[in-house]
Amino acid sequence: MEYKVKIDEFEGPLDLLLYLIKEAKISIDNINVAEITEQYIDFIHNMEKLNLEIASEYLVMAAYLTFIKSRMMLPKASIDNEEIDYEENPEEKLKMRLKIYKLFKDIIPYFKEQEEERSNFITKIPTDLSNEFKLDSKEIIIADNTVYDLLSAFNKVLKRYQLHRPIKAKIKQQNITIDDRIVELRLLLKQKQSLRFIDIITSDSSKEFIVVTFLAILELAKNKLIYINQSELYQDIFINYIGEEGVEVHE
Amino acid sequence: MNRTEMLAALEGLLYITGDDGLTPNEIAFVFEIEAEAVQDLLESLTDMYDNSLRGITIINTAGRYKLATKKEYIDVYRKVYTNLNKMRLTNAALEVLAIIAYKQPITRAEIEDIRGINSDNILRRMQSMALIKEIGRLDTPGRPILYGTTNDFLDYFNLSSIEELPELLEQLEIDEEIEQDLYTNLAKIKIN
Amino acid sequence: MNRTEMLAALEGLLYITGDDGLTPNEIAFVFEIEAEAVQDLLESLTDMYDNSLRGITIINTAGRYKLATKKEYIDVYRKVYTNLNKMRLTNAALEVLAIIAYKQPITRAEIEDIRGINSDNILRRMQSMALIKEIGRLDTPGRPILYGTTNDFLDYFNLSSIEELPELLEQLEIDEEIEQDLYTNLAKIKIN
Repeated sequence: MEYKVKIDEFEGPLDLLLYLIKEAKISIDNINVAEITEQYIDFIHNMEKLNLEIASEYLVMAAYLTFIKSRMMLPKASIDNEEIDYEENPEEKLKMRLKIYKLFKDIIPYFKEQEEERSNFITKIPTDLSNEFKLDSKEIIIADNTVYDLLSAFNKVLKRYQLHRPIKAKIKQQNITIDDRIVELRLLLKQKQSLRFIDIITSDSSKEFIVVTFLAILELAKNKLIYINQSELYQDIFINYIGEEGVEVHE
Repeated sequence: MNRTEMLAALEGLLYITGDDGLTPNEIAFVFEIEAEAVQDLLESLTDMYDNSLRGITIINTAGRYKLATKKEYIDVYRKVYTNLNKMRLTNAALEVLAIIAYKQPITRAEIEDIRGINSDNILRRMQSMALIKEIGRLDTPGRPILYGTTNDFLDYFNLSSIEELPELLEQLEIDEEIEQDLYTNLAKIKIN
Repeated sequence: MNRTEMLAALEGLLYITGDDGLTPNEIAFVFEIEAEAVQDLLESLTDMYDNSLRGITIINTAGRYKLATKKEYIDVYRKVYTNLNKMRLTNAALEVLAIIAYKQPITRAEIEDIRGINSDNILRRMQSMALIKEIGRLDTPGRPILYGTTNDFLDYFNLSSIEELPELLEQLEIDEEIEQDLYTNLAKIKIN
């Protein structure tokens, strides 16, 4: 069986199940769980072969489907067909979940249309009248603004900013520059000669700090001031000091 | 102020308030008129804009009336503002928003039960876009956050109010019995 | 595009550009027409607005054509402006507060750069309402004032600390970007 679709095209295991059901041209009520389980697990296996990352939810569903399938193979207790107990019957429960999920899935095109429609109407920013009319009152009678009004105002202003200007390079605040970090690391390496990679970042290091550290190490390696080694996969990475810039390594 | 003057003044007001717009109550307050007269003014103004020489129209999103350009000439405006309204939400985001819109107030766990997949990042993103907000907390252990939609949500989807959403179950051709089952079981259904 | 369509599109365009307006050159560029045709369009549009039912008109200031409200109804606009400002924070005020809340400490120049409009009056008003305050000065020529939010601001928005503000989309994106960087750099390190 050839898989043209990738797992990241699905919004989750239920979406994948709906896809398989649609492919099989059957309704949710008539699905054969044993059959669909095989197809589902097949699909997952193939994705694994392609080295695609699979969210744990997909594997949980695979286990759940297998559970239903195995349960169905057991001799059936007398089930009262008139009253399906969803809590007790996992197969019915799964069908119900699929139906509920499909309800929302089927309404998506409506939201897409509405989104498209609205994007065709453009409104202008309110005219600033603060120069025309003086305001004497400092009070606000009905204070019903929330933080979401602030967030909304901020988003609007940002959208306008992007609309009126060419995309500006994002200015990220860095508490430490790469050059600073290079100097720090060189000093440290000079003293210790060799460092474990995990020792130069701490658990409370900020993401920026970690990135800067990475870049500093890359820069040091590029300039042949250090060499990096690791004896085995998942073992500690060592950063080893070679020597000063411009100084040849002597035998 | 006679009706003609009110119409002209209303157009000026809508121009000034731009995307803020005005609620019918605010219009009633300004002109000291009844709600019916407000609707009459708005209709007359809309009729005036319904003319091929006019490039603006009136829309109602999130309960506020606002002037907006007619959609026919969007390409002209795109020429001036190159990145005008290009952004579109992903399917995953739309799924989460649809679930919240119909089932609000709703917790993250309930959303994830329906979708069958972790939705944390999308929720954070939708909250940052001010399309959803925290509207309270459930009185159960852990006091989980309850989410609901915002006015920006209504505006984004060109809705005057949440009641304008189509009936969810009408989309599916299913009989009433199943409908009943779906509703009663919506709460119960959880993956083990 | 025929003349009727151009008139309608021009009205829409003037509406969107609001106080910025358009130069005849810009109009010529958008519609790919000659200067004479631009003048003709503007005259026709001005004639259309010369009607007692209309509340807006076209003005020409410093070579830019822009829509403006007719003077006759200034009392109506004042009534709305002053009363709405008494009843709630307007979008303009919320914008200034939001920029300060998220970007503090920040100078007036930076606020105006983000908003693209002079924000002097609003800043003064927010300061007199004690929602913002001066929290220092920047060590650059002119030593511009740095603004920040106050405890009254927190009270007003029902926050116990400024950290409680909802996350910004740009913050989410920067976080993701850094994570991406982290992964790419990790991969590089492995190769070395």
